[in-house]
Amino acid sequence: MDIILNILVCFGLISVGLAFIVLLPVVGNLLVSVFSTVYGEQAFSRFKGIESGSVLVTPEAPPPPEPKVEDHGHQPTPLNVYLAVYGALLVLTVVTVGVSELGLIQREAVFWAVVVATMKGTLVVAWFMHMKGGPAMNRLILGTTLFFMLIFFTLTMADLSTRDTIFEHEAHWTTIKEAQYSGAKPAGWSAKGTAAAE
Amino acid sequence: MFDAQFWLPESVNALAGGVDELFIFVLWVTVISLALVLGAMIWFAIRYRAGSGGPRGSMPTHNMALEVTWTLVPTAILGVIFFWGTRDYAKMSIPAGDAMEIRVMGQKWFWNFDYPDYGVRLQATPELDEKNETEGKPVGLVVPVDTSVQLIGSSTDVLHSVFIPAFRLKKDVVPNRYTTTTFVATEPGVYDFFCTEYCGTKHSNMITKVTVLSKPDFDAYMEEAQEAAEGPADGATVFASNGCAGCHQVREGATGGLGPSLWGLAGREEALNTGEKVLADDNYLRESIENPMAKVVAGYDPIMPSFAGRLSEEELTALVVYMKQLGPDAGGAQ
Amino acid sequence: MSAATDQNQEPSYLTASTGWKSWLFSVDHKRIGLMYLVATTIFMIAGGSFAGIIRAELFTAAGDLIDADTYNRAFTLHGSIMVFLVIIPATPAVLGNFVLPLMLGAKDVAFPRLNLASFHIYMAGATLLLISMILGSFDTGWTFYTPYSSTTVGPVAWALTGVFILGFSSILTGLNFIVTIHKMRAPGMTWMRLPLMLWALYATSAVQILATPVLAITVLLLIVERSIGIGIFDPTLGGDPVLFQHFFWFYSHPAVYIMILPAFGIVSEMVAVHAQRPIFGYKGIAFSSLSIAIIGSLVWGHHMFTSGQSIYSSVLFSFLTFFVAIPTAIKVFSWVATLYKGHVSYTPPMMYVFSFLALFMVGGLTGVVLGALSVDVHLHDTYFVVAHFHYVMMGSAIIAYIGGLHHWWPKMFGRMYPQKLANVTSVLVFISFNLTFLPMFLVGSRGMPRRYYEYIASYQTLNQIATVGAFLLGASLFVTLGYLIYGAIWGPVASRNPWNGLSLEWRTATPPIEHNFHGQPTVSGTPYDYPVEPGEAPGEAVGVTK
Amino acid sequence: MSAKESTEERPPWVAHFFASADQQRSAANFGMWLFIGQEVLFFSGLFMAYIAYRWLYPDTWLSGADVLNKWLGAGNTVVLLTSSLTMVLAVRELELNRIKQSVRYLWVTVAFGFVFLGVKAVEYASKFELGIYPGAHYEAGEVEGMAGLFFGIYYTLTALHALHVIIGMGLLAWVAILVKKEKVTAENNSLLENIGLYWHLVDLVWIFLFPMLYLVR
Repeated sequence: MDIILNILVCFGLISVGLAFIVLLPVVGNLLVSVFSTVYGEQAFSRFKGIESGSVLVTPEAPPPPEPKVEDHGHQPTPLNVYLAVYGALLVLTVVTVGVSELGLIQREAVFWAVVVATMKGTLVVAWFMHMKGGPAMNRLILGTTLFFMLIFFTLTMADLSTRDTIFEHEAHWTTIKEAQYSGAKPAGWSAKGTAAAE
Repeated sequence: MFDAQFWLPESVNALAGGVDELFIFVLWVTVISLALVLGAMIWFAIRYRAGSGGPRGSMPTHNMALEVTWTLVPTAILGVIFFWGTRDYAKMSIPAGDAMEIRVMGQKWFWNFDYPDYGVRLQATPELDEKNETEGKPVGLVVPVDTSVQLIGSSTDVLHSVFIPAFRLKKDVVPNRYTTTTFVATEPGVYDFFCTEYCGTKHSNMITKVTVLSKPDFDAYMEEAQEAAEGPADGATVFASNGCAGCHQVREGATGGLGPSLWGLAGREEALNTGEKVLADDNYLRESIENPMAKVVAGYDPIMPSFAGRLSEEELTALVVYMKQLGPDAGGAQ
Repeated sequence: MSAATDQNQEPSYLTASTGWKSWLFSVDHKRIGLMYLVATTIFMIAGGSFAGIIRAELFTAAGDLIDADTYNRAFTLHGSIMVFLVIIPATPAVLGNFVLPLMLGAKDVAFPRLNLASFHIYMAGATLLLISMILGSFDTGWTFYTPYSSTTVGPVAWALTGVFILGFSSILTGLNFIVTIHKMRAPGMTWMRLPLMLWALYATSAVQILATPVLAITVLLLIVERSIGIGIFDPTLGGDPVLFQHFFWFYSHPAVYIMILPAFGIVSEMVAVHAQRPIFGYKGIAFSSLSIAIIGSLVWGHHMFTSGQSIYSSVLFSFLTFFVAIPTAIKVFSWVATLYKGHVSYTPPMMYVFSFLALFMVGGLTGVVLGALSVDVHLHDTYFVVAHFHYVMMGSAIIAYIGGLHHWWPKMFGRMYPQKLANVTSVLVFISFNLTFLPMFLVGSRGMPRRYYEYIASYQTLNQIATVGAFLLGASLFVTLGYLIYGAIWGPVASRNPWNGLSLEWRTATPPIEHNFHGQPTVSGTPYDYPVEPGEAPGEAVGVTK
Repeated sequence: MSAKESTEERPPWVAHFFASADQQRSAANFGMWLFIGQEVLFFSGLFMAYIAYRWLYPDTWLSGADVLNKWLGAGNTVVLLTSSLTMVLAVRELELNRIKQSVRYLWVTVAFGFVFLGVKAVEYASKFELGIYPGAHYEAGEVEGMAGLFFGIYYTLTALHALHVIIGMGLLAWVAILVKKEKVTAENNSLLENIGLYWHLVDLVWIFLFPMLYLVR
């Protein structure tokens, strides 16, 4: 029974998130119509662009033709900001090498390595790649890319990691393990120090 | 038109009860929604065609109640189909504790069935199936009726797939690990057994049968198979049961086939694709069986799988002896 | 070509400059669209002929027309050509390239040179695939499943490099479209006033950019696997073939949405224009395009239910698969609701909309059957699946693409094709399509596996009906091609706005001038503001101001 | 081209179909970020292979990581970080219209690229002597388990990254010449900015690649 139980627990999280994405059109409509009744017809005119038949009466002049013009005069970031970021990156590199020297057990080593690498990554992206001052759209692009990458990792690992939960022999390298017990060695397997000797 | 017999072969697997009902349920869902949607489409298209006098009035562009209903109703139906499918899938794929284990090994273009409880190996090459059929012996995978059977599949070279339509059962066999399916046959009889994962040239010939026998017949056949296993291995059956005939011709003057013809090979000079010539003596025959890539005959692709570790020493010598008899001077064994 | 000129005597883009150099190196998005049209049509004829060979072979139960190897090569090439060369570039590259800047009121796409580069990359990838055909072609199936694809003999590496390069062409097109839609909309065209064709192309481009790189890395790993043997997918070296299937389907399922989303865009456009009525549920259709793009990349596991994937992940993928069906249902219901109280005219594009709705309903709902776990175990890799994806890919994407061609043909060439003949042929295409693929549902559920060139005799009659239907379908498609070409060259000169559409592309001359608009058109309303009674002046929503 | 009159005088390098210089620059920047997103997903395939086989063969990954020379890897990280710095300074110098310094920084970045490739070559050479080849050709004995697979992923990941470094260096040299010839100026610097983004992406991939292959115990 616990198999079915923790399948359902795992779905709870995903389904709430996905339900919002799927019902976005309906939820969007609902919110807009509710709010527009409360705040008066024109409050959400920008969103409610479509009304059948009635030409949209926009109180102010038609939106300015030029898209929002970024300010011209943004002066390049000062030199010491870059040097500070560079210094931080070097320090973090030393930290990550140091952490690996501590000989933590595997799970923590992976965790700390990923944490430090992400910090270095955000530093480079925010300052060196001018994500900080740039348009919000860039953040959305990087966000969706990372979202898709995580989807790829998590769902594939969902398969790989749960293969032998029900049948022990469905684990990945069973045939290789069995071949190894019976003496025959699969092509790729190299026993320590002996392969070269043979 | 809308009953399971028309769409699906009769179901003989006790575990796959819900499959036919779910298939028919979704078939009805399809037919009803098709009727509704296409009916509405055709009716609107005719009633409101350009120039027709139909009453028009204001054209609604969105209607909250309608949009919410036609989002929630499909969600509900799909939820029902999902849970129904998952419940049946769990029932179909998790074997009972005491299930009888049969190891299915897929190989390029035929199947091997090992019965660890009886120490018997049945091979299902097209040649052996014909021989068994003519002799009235059960063909291919032999299973007892009304006993829970667990198939543990593995493959030796590429992906294959065990598909028995009558049992509603399908599972790929993968080279690097074992995959498991289970069934409980309810009706004695002979059912089709296909390979459904593309595996090369003879993918469509990699088919055999599943013979469901009553318990006493099954036990009798098992004893008979055990005696045959102890008897001296005779080269011809080893040749037939390991699928060699799938690629090599053995009759005089027969050409074609993916591998070179073996007629009159023993004692002859063979030209290799590296250009040199080699005498086809016992060592060459043995080596070509164990490690075919070492010496590839000119004009043939290097696709022969290696039989190292799969043929016992006794079977290997029997095979070499058999091949040496394939020639005009040695009386040509049959 | 007739020198249809604009009122202030500017030559149309067809006659602006002549000579093959001006075509091959032109950065005008309309010319690139036409070049894609010619290329995809030729490849469709090639892919279709392989389909003809397969169907002819399957006419009889015994494999007697061609031997197993040729058959395996025929279905592999049919699959690869149709997927990589025809249906993925078809709507986005041909209709998208031609129509997107016109609908946005822009002069050209954001990066025209990049647009031309992606066309030449597409041709380079196509030639590599054809070279692999000449070198004795490969027989791995369009899915290249390892370990068969990494161990078989044959020019697989050529084909894989071809697919690798084709991936880049589709990424660059997607990138171009997203930047154009974001940055180059006509003043006043807010996101809520974007025609639905552009919403669909926007969602398709997002999927192209986010899914195709994984195909590139998969194909690269397979090439390296075949050459150096790094063992990632090779079981003898410890690799896992099922991991390859995860890699491959992570791209290929979103690729299925790259194929169908533009078809949704075309149908939304054609339903509104030919019913002369504002689209029903604009926001519903627009956001469901985005939802499909997002959820489309969560569900690839339903291709691998029986492939040795763990039971957990099969249940998880089956659960996610049912989420994709909901936005699609919203779209279909909204289209049918758009016909309500409209002025439906039975023009050829509208006939294709009717057949699209019918075929897509069948295709979509058989997808639901395949999404349910227990039934998929029986139906996976049988002809039921073949029928399902042909209904969705051929029946919906290609039929909508042909409908889109009929819709924008007068704008492309300035001449109208014979409409009566077009109506008749569209019915013929619909009937022959059903004749070909309905028997496949039946033969598949009765257990006939996929990719068999020899099958047991009991399936023979149904396969014979399918073969007859297939050749009928081929013939009717040739008739369509014939009258479209005839119409483009000798047809009567088309008016500026034959279907009385309201979106910006109908404001240009027919065929449009080199840089589309004279002034910068502004938009102050939705492109679907049709009057209640036909004949009244359409809403002043769309005006071209200097 | 028909005369295109517009409010302010149009700089010559703005393409006819863009309404203004700002639109062209934001379009170029936006397009480049989409390309960066696509590159990230390209490398995500290899990281996926790394994670999958680390889950399946944990012991091989540990013994395999021992063989890799950690200090050369750390050296390479520092080299790439510095090259990122000089890249950013080059972009900054051009904005301040100091062409000479900007070109100097660009050639310094290219030099760092060569240093990186040099260190990579040293690493590969030391491995080839030990007989560590990818996949089936693996002969060296000292790593137990599926070593061929580990080194297969190692070589593919690092070689693909090195290829991207080479492409980056080619682009940098090309843009350095353009800046020198004033084709790329302070206003029209989106080309330099985009190449800068590409170089930072290459550095970003190495930042994640270094700890995963070399350090993780």
